[in-house]
Amino acid sequence: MSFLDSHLVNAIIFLPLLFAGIAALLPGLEKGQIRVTALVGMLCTLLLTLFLYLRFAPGGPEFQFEYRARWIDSLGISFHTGVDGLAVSLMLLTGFLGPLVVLASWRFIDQRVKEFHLALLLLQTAMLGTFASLDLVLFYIFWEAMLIPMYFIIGIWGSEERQRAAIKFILFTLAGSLLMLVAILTLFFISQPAGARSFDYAQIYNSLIGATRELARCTNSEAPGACASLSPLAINLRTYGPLMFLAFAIAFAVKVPMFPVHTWLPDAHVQAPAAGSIILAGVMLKMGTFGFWRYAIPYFPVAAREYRGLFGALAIVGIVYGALMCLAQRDVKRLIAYSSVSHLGFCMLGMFALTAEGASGSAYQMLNHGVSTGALFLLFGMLYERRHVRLLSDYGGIAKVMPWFSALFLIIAFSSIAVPGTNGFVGEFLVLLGTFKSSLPLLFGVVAATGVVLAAAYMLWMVQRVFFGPLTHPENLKLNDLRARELATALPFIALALGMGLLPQPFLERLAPSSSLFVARASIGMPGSQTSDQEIQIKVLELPSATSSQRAAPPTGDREPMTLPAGKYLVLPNPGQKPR
Amino acid sequence: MVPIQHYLWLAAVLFCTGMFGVLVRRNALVVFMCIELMLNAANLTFLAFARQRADNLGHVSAFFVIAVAAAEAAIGLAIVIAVFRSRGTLNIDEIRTMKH
Amino acid sequence: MAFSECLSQASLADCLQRFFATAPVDPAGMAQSLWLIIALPLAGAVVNGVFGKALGRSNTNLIACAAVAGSFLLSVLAFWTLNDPQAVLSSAYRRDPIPYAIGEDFGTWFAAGTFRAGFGLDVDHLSATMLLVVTGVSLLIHIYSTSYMGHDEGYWRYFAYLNLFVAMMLILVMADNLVLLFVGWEGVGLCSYLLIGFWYDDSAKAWAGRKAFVVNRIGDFGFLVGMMLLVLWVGALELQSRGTVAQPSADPWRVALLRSGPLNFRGLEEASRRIAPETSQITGAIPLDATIAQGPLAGFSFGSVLTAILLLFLLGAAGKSAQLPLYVWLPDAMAGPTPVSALIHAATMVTAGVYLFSRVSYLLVLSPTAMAAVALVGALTALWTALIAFAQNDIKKVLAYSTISQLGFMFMAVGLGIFWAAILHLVTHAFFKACLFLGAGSVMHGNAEETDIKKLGGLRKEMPWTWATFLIASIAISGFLIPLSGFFSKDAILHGVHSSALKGYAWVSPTVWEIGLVSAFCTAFYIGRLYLLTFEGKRAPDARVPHAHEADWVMRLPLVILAALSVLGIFYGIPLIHTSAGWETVMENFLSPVFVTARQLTRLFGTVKVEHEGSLLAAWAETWVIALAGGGLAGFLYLKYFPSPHRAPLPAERTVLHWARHKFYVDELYELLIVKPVRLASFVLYKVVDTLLIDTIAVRGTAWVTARLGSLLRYLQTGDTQSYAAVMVLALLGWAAYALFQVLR
Amino acid sequence: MSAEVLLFWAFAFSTVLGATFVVAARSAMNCAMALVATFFFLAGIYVLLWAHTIAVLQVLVYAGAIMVLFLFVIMLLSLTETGLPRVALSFSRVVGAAATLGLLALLVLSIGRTRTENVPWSAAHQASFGTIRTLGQILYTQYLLPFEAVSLLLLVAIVGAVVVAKPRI
Repeated sequence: MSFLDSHLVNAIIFLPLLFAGIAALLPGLEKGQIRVTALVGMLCTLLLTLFLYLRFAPGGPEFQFEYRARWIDSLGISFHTGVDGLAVSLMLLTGFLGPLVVLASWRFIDQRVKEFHLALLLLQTAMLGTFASLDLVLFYIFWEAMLIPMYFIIGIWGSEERQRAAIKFILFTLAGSLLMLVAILTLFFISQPAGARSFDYAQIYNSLIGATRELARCTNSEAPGACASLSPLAINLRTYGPLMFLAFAIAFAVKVPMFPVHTWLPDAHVQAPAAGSIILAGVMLKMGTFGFWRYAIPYFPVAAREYRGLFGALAIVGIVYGALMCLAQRDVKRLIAYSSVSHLGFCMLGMFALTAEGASGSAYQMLNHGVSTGALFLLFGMLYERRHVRLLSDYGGIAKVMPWFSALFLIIAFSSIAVPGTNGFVGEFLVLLGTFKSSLPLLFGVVAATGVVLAAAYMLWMVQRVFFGPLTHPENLKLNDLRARELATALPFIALALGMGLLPQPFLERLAPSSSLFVARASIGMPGSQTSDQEIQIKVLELPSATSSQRAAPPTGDREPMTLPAGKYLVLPNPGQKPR
Repeated sequence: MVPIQHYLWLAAVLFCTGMFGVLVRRNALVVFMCIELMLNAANLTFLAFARQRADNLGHVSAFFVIAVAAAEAAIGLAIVIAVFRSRGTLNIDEIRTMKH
Repeated sequence: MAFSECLSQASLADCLQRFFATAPVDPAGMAQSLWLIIALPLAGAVVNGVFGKALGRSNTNLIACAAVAGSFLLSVLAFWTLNDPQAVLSSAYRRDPIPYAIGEDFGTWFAAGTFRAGFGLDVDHLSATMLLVVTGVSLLIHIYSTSYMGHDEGYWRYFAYLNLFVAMMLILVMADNLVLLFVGWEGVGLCSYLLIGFWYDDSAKAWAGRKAFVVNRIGDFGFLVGMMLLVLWVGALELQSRGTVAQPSADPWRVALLRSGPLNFRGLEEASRRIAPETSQITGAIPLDATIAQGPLAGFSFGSVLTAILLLFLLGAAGKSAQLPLYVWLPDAMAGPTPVSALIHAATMVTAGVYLFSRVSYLLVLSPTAMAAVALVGALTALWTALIAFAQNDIKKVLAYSTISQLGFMFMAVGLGIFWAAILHLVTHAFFKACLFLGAGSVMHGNAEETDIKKLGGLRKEMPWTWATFLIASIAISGFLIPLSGFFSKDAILHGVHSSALKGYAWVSPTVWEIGLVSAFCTAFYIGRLYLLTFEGKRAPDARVPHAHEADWVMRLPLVILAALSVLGIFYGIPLIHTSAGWETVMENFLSPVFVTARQLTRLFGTVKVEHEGSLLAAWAETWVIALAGGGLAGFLYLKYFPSPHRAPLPAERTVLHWARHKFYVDELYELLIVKPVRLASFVLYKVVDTLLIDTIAVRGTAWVTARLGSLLRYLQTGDTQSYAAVMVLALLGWAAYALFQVLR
Repeated sequence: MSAEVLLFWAFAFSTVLGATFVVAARSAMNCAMALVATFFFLAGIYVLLWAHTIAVLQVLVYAGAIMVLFLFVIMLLSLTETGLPRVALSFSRVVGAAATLGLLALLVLSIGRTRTENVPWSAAHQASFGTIRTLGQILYTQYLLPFEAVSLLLLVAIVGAVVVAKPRI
């Protein structure tokens, strides 16, 4: 593997950090310089991510562009990065939003410009790192690092209620992620024998496969002796697997956000500046779905299937409930925020359908939502910049004075309604198809499909109230249409919304291998699936120049399935069954 | 030949006296002085053992203790002055800034 | 062989025959350039939408019309090419090539798992007919619009939308799979939304647009779910029939299912061939009532699932084609510019539902239940809206309800498997209804946008051209006085309905037939009323302008052409061609290759039994009498209407009129039953669940408890240094004691 | 009863006495004075322990520098006779005092219980023990880093003191 391949991902991750350093050295009064620096940094990152995306070989190994360095050997932590199809797509999305976010806040942010752009760049690094990290500790670090800049972006540059919103945001997310930390540690201790423990994503997964199969066999068969002879690891999984799954799931569900834990989102969105909303909707919410996809479900397939009905139902409730919420809103940003709840319901539903179509659709829907909702927030941000009011009743007849703006907004609105030909349709269609094909009850699909109607209802209602009708407010009479800079910010979104709707194949090709593997891993041990360990094992780089021969990474390439290092497994107290 | 216990006893007494002072006196300055007493008790122990084992390291430690004590005194007294400026008193009962 | 030298050898008829049966261009080349038909209007839309304002009015008009004209010419070429015997489509789904069809697969659109959806265009006689109608009528209406919208400053938006609509409609017509068809299906809905709300600064008009889109979406929901179920159905069929054939891998249908997706029309047609009644001995065929063994549909029978799918499609079609119960959007859609009403809400878009069912005719004929449902919906709609049309005074509203009612006729035909008649009526209706709408437009144009027919009247002399064309079109639709195209197409439907019986639903066809006759009567009546009040009699006293002015020739030309077409349409409706099966109308003969599978299946399952009792002439006479009666009644009531109604209506009549005028309060009913509850539910949920339960009780509650606990702990924090020190000492003491204890032990 | 023992008892007694004064005296000035005395006596004890260098340092640094600093402060703040009431009883103080006494008892007890014979005095005194030379050697070779660290600490302390004490620089 060439130097470029092995270092490309790290370069992408840390480039924004580098530019943050440069920006930090600039004098705070030189707002222009700072903005340009941030813009250049984001653009370079975008170029690199684009390069990475194009260089990513859909047919190749699951994880590509890996880089692995020894970090904290004593704890089995290594600096391990790499991307699969989903990660690379989401990184592209992140990189794509970066420069647009800077442009979007060009005029709007005028105090503490330096701090703002530092926060943006740090946030970019953290988000890219979260997608790229293949070590649980590394992932957790980036995951938490994400919160801090966002907290400041909401809390400092937000609107009137910003403090409350920021605190609500960070408390919700932290509450979840602490549970996740506990689960990670438990996993670390039980999944591998003493002395051979590692936080490496792949190693933990591979060491769980066998036990998962045992457990699946035990849960699938009603025979009394099925669960007689379980390995200690399997017994642990049986007792604590559901708990750990829930811990992960709650952490991610808060981020998604799924139905009962979604209330931080509207507040955060309403208060955050346009840039914050764009990143929040565009990337941060995907962290949740990405987490489910990457960690929660593959690590605990049995538990996940156990709670499948629940999460599927929550997803559907999210779809319908979110849409209904939108109909009840008077505040445009709140409305868009709730529409996110509805859209991400589709992502979750597709994921828990556990079918190739559903998974691909879900992954594609992640990208779509990033583009469409990001664009909605961006465009409304432009309006907010002019009027500084958010209520529907403050607008009306805008189309008269801002025709271009209205045209763009309308296009994006329709892409978020998922009109065929726009990106939204492909995602929702695949999700629905996957749901119908899955073993979930048909009713799930039908109810989810009603979201299509409701989406049209609330979106067009908003469009109607904001853009059409007579110009009722005299303030709106003198609004000027988009400037060149704003047009340049908005057009990429339009292009992507239409491009991803008409030619989705390049994107889907890169997602397909990941989604099929995801399904294979999620349905491991299910009666239908005949996947061998060899197929679903995660093959990654060895730890370079391993001094301690125990902690050898699983074999790369097509060697025989790795044999887990023999050793003493930690056996947690198991009420009920005794380990043999 | 004085047995080492005597030295240790002395140290213990000094230490406890100092501690007593720290705990009961209300004048910040006096509290400081009592802390010095405690430090000296520690020194004494070091030296006693150094003498017993004929090992110079005890002295070295004592040396460091003195140095640190000097620094501590300097800072502490500066704080005392600052506090007195702002509060006009050294009565610990009235200086409760740790409570928020 | 050139036409002239042919004449020297054969008779004129043969030469014409041969001339029209030889493709002017290479069929393969035509197939590969089908995309141009769509691309032209699309390009026009983009250019006009982006640069229209800069280009100026005349350039915009030119571009818009040129784009549509181009695709019209291409459509003519495609149509012509189809007649060539060597225009065959070799579909991936079947071994033998399909005659009289050309098509091209332009690659995969999106694919995931085992699902594929492709960019494939497929033109057979059905699509070709639609192509001509769509592009032709659009061209005329574009030309008309250049004058009609001559003073609107939003002209560039208008033409951009109109071009976009044409493109979408063409996608709908030419798509070779359901997903791509759905693109056009929703695309036209989108365009109609944009065009209905074209004058968006009038909120009522914009709301009408939204209503149209949302109601359509309700239909599309059915369509979408239907598609999903259809995918499952095909999958189950493939799986189940796998065991019965020799080697599945050699079966082109199975291979193509994976390569080109399950929703391709040819694939569905092939699938329908795999269904056979258990009596037949076809190898690899599955009986209709076989239960599905595995998959999500396990437990249901193929037949029942198919019926469910078709009923869902019916919901979709009802949304798009404004049938019961989703017709309510169309009358409001009249808020748009009149040419738009003519094009979208009369001639093309609203017929999409009819087209859809004709497209999947082979599936429809497998389920008598679905057919009965379609027929009944059509019949009820036809009558219902015809009754409403009685009492409407807005000229466009009357035409709108008449459109819905005519669509009802088409659904009747579809429901009883007389697809060709449905298409025939679709075509003729496109001509005369477009003519009527454009006429109405010119009337409004000449009378200062006056739409109330009670305030018009006596226009006959003032607008002779409009009057003539309007009269012809009215006769065509109602069959009053002399039979014209509409008469024959409608009669083809009624006759077919009368002479065929649905398997298991024998009562349907007589019912539908009677309702049809009544609706025909109503049609003649309200059209007569409309015509008389508008053009005959004297000018209404409270007219806006003393003297109406005739439209300029740009607007007259399309009127004339459409009127001519609605006369010439006759030749499609009369049985001229003699085949083995007896006399066939041109349309039936022309469309027969499209519905060949449907016919076979009908025969195989005996879904529809056709017994020819009663001659065609008798039926004609019957219908004509009814038409005359309706028209006569209208004449009796309204011929002397102006200057003032010479008599007060009877009480019974008044109540009927009152209800009809208020459209039987259907809108209010929906408002009460659907819209209000949803709004209320959303509001209550927001206030109760979101704000109260989750945010206040759960979240704030937790915060509150935490705060209380914290303030309890604060009491330990005295902030007194010495007490902290005391604690330290205690700890020290403890440790020392422990250490000592350890030492002593 | 050798001179050493005699001296030890003398020094020890006066040290404790001084310490008691420090804790008990009303005015800060008296406390400081008593502390100086205590340091001197302690220095004597150090000498008995053959820690000449440390004894000298004790006198120079403690009794000299530090205490002078204290006196300066006392005078600067003119706390001379503004004696606060010595002790105000409070729960924490009582507890603290009790704990201290307990600790004292414990220490005395435990020290008494440690048996002498297995901790004998080291062999005869070698000339180099506790001299500046030896200390210097150790400090500048083996403990150079801590030494430097301490010097740094002192520097920081000086700067810090200036910053804290001065109202504005």
